[in-house]
Amino acid sequence: MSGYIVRRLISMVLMLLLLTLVVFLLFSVLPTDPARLTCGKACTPEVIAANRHNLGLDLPLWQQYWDFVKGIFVGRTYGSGTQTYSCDAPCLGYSFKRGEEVTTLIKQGFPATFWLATGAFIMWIVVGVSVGIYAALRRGKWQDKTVMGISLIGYSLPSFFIGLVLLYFIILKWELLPYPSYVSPFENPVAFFQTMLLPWIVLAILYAAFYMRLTRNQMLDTLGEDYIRTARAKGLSERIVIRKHGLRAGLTPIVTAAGLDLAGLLGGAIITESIFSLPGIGSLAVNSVVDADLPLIVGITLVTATFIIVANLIVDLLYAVIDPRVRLV
Amino acid sequence: MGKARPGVLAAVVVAAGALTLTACGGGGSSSSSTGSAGGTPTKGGKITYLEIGEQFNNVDPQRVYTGEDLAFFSGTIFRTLTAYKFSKDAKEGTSIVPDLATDTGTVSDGGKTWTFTIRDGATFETGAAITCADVKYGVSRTFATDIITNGPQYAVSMLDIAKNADGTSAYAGPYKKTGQDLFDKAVTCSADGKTIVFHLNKPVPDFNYATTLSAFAPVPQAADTGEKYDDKPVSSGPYKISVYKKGKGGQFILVRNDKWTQDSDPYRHAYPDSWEVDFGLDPAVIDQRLISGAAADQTAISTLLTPASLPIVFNDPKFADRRTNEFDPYTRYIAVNQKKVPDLKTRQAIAVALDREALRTNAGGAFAGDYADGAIKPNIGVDYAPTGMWDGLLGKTIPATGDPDYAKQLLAGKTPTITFDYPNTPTNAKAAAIIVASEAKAGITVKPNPIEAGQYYGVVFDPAKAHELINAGWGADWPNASTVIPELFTPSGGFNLSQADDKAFNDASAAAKVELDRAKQATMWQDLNKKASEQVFIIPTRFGRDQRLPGAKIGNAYLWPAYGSWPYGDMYVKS
Amino acid sequence: MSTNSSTGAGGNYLDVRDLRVEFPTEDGLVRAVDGVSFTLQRGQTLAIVGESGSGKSVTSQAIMGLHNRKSANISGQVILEGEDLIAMSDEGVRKLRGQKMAMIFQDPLSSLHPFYTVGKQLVEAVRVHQDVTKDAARKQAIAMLDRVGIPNPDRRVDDYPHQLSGGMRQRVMIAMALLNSPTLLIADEPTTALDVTVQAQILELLKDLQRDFNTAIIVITHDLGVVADMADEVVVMYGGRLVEHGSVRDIFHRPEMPYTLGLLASMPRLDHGRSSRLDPIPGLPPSLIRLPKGCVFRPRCTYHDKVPNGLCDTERPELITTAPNHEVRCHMTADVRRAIAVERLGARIEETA
Amino acid sequence: MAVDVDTEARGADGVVAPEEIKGRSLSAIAWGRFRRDKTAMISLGVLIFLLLCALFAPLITSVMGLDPYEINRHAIDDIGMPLGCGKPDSAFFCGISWQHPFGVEPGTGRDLFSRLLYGLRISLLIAFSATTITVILGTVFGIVSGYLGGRTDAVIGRLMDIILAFPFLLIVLALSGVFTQRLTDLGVPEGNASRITYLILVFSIFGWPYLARIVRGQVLSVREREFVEASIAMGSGTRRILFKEILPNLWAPIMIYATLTLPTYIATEAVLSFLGVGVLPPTPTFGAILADSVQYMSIIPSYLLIPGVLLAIVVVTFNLVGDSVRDALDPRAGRV
Repeated sequence: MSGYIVRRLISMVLMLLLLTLVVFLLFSVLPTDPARLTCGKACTPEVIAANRHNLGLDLPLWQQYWDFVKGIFVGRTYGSGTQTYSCDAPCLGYSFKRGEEVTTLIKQGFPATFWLATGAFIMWIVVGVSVGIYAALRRGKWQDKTVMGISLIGYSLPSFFIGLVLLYFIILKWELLPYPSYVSPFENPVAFFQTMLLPWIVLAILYAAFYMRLTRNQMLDTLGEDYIRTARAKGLSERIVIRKHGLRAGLTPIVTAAGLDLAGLLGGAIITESIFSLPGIGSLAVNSVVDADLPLIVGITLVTATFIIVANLIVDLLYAVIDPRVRLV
Repeated sequence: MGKARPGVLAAVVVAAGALTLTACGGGGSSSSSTGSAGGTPTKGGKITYLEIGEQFNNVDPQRVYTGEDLAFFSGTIFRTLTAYKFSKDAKEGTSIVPDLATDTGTVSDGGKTWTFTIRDGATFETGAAITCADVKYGVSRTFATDIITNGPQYAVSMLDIAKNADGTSAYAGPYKKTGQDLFDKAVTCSADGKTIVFHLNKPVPDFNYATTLSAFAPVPQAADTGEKYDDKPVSSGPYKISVYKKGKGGQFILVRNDKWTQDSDPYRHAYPDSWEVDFGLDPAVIDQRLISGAAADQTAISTLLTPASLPIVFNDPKFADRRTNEFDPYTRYIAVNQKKVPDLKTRQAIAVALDREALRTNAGGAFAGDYADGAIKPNIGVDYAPTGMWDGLLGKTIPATGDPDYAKQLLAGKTPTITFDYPNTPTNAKAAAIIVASEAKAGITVKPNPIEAGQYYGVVFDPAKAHELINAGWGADWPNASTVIPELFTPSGGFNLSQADDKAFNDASAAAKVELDRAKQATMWQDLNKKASEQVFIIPTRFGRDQRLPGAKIGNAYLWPAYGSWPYGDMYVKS
Repeated sequence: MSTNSSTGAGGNYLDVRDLRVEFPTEDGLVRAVDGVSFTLQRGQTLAIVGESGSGKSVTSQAIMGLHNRKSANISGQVILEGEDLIAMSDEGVRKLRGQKMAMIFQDPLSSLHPFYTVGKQLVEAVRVHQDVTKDAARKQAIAMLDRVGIPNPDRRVDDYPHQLSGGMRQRVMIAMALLNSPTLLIADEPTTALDVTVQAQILELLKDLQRDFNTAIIVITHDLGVVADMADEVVVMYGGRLVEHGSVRDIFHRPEMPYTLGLLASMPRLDHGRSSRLDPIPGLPPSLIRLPKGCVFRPRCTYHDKVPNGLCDTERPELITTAPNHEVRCHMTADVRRAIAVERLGARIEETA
Repeated sequence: MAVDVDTEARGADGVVAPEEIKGRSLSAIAWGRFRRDKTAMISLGVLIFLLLCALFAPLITSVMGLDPYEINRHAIDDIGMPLGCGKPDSAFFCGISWQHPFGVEPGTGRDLFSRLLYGLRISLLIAFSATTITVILGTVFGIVSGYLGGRTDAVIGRLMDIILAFPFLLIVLALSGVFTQRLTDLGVPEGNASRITYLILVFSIFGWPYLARIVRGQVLSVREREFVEASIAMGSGTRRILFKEILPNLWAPIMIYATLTLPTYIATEAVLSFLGVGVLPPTPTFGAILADSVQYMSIIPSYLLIPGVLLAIVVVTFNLVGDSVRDALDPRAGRV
């Protein structure tokens, strides 16, 4: 087990390195010269050259990559002479556009994204799974058909459209909620919930719809298993059969999906965050693209990818805990 | 603040400027802004600014260069040697008064030497007295062009310091310190540190207008953190920064600077106790808040209304005493890349075919502005004269909807294919569609090339990447076309998107710049403006207008001609 | 047959009367079991044989009450010690399940829950019906594992099913079934998933247990070897119907229904016939949705011409008692049937007679 | 729950094994089930209708005398508002007339009905092509990694992990500029051609791993089946095994995946063009129209709602059909 984890961690690090390389190469060919972007109207070749040097863009690509990776582990310093900005490990780069370290920017963005993701996560797991089970138990009946219909529509609606419609009716037209402006739940819980409610709903709709079907189908598969019949043959009551024998086996696959989806969202929900102007990683990502803020884009990409990869590991470990047949070797 | 609103793309980078409304203050504009005046100003309260952008482009005094920001910071935290008078009257509002200096400066040596005396009792938020050295150091920072980016370059171009071969200054700024001695000769301080003298490389009759820019604001050398100074500059005004949190949901909060004294600063009124800027709000939401005017939003302000809100605000009498509808500082135009379209007739054909009427309608019709006939905007004053661009200058009178047949005639069978660069916003996409459609009528194929707003100028200023047509806008830095013609149409200019480089034109422009006879200078600018239109360096589309809706409880909420902005130093919260 | 067995109506321990099970599916009504009747005494073994789709398993699960009554129409009577299970409430049947009547399924791997240890599953089975502590239940479980011949059960008890061999798993299934010493045990293809030697052990085990607990066993199988080895009585099913019923001797030595003949003919000599399958009957089992109009076996029956005026095509044959406790469903006359039997299986009949 | 039918269906006694089904091809059975499913048939009808609309968009619009590109100055007032919109007393569905059933675009007066119709074309074009490529990639990689196993499998596995770890939207947004340019350099005609190609490519590149995983799993299970082992024993070539033995068993899951992927691609395309990535003006797309509508949300709600609802209808329809196909091919996964 521990040996397995070690091996997985190693391969994880390797994968992340590979990932950084891919990301790096991909973005080393952006249309705009980052150095040019750092200086505004009156821009002389000299200025560009200077900035290029400060950004380390005058170095060969492999050198840049090396510096970048080194920055992650031991930190690095930009610029030269009297004007140097040191960026401590883990350094994902320095955004000259915003005059901040990428890590700082991402840290600033994380809380909003975190609350958005976890809140929505709880919502959709509760709703999706319970309704899914309900549908499975009512299989083929009108309740089941209704649930499936709703869920289908649910995941068919483009989230940005749901978001805009809710924004228009709930906030602009009927003024049921105040205009979204993010506050930390510790500062002002009420305002926090008022702001987060719609974003949570928008995200939850999409995922809950999906989880309803997932849960339902998993449950149906499980309830069709021979060992369920055995459990009945033992004389167990239907409730115990479903609770003890059905759910555990049926919901195991949900763990995987849930883990990865949550991880994905922790990397920022671009649409939802932009629509409800949440100061999260998602909207940070969009702006980084709009500004061609290269270091920031690369940084966010890496962080997001890391979340996913780590989640993969965690899910696998969890799986081993839940399902004795899975052996980690 | 300087951030782009849908449709008002140019505001992303273009400099703000002083304007006079005398020339054409039509459109019921002046009447519309009378309401907010009157009543006696009272101290206290907080004014909230609702902002789309997620941070200021810059806060560093030497780097601020967008109209609204210049007005805001100059009115609150940066004192400058001279400043524009607070008044909504076009003439007064663009006249200069002493601020940090005791007078508006004395000129000698035929306009090449300017002297200012610094006021007693002026201090930084630290309590330290502001001396010549601080002003001098501030100015010197402009030369560190690798760190102090985005700011105006007037100090670099005007001060009497040798240039390198590549045209850059021999002085590399206070960080590298190369050529420091040259700078110390160009800007000198008296022993008592009260008097500062600027030695210029050629006569600049209106140098004391340039000194209104916060680029000439004092910076205590000890506190200079270079790049980082942009986050928390030291205040010399009645307020100081207490919070600056960037990003969506971020805030910028100014509180009173207790070291500041009214008698050391007769210029600023500093009525409200604090200012709050809320970043990263959706334009539609901002307008909605100002329109529905909830209690909290009655002391709120913002800048331009979105096209969608205009009908609501201007069709409803209840806003009559609040709404403003004035000329903004900018001329909207499409720069025509001279390098890519060398043939004059082709350039003229493009201009002739363009449906300016549809473009204007798309931008909001009369609200978007009046049809433009050149780079120089009428409200600049003496320097403007009609160029007649659409009234025969191009060979015949061109209707606002364009004249495809005449364009064909000019093309004489040519069917050019050109590309139009524009910042990628939905409204611009529609403008692009209009350009494509109208040029097509003349057999000209236009390919739209949307560019992410944030990268726009980074791309179009790169000669390798700029295409034939480039969407842009520009406003004068002060009421003299010396901040328009040379900037836009000569290689030495900072905003020469047209890639214009016409020997005769360059020389004429250089001459006009140093002409001391203002009347004579004016006619020279008028001729050059006409020439630029005739040569189709640009296709002027609109003299932009600007509609705003301040909160009901904001006093002195008039559009300040100086920057085409709110008069931040003059505004107050009605009790 | 034991005397102490409390017997229900008609003196039978188990009395299945005119059992019918139907599944409404989107393809139509599936008549899985159509009017099956038989009886069984304690200590006796009844074998139900037939091809896939003949309704064997459905019958057994109907007896256990494992069908969901919402999705299956069940009619007739299953009288266990005088109580009609069909009429009884779900709850009532549940209480009997695993206690008075237990079932062993084929493919023990999929029939045991992969997430729980053998012990946990056995303990659960004990505590459904007995009010005992976990430890007590665990002791019982271990004892039972030992009883069904699992080496060092006290360690095995904590294994997961996937850690056991096929034979072991089947023993665990049996142990689970016997925990509450049921008096009716239904074994559905108990040995098909196992290899020959293990099959033998399992069958022996079942027989021992039957002796000790005096259990009534219903064994469902394709495998005539198993039948010969265990059964006292045999029910032959085809197309959801009972087509022949009699003692083992009757079925093996005096078969009368052509289908039974087919089964036997397809079976090699008993002594080495244990794992033989019954395929070479020409044709396929009928669709339970659209049964042939006449005799269900008609399409595959080579002797229907022996019946006058095509009765086989028009009329369903009734179940007729041809000898004491020997019933057959066929239109042919008794002597014709016997003649055919001799003709088909002459050799074997002589040999074993 | 109707569990018993299932267990039976899979159990030794295949109760639900009507002999007339034996011999009939899976597709025939599936089609049989599909036909019996009312929702399936209705949604299929709607889908075909939509396809025809898209296909004959030019014809339809010209018959109605509409042109998606024409600037209709007459349809908007002098500040660019659709006639009747923007007044304090404006109706919810202002700007809608017999001539312009869905209203017109503020600022230009271009007809929305025809623009949406043309937008539908683009969406479907992209979605269909992307799905096709995705399926090809996914199948090939899935088979290869499932069949060859070993190192190949591992390598492909890692590749998939990396692709799936990327933040799709961010990458697509960030790279659109460069890669569209690259495509043009590679000879794809610049402008929409290359931009559409870009979208199709990114969709496929980020989409195939999901299918590949499914296919791989199938291949692994199929491999175990006797007949493959048999044919290996018979020494038949890998090629034959792949195409004769394995592929036939794969088309059902592939079909299911394809039908369920198509709608997600339609939706994603809309999201991307909403964020400004996608075809150039004046070519219309759902996303671009919705993006423009946002700023008018408060005064021309219909401008937001009509395109949005239409988009939703399209996606729902395709999902419904996809669902029914899944149910038909694999009844145990879906409804009874």
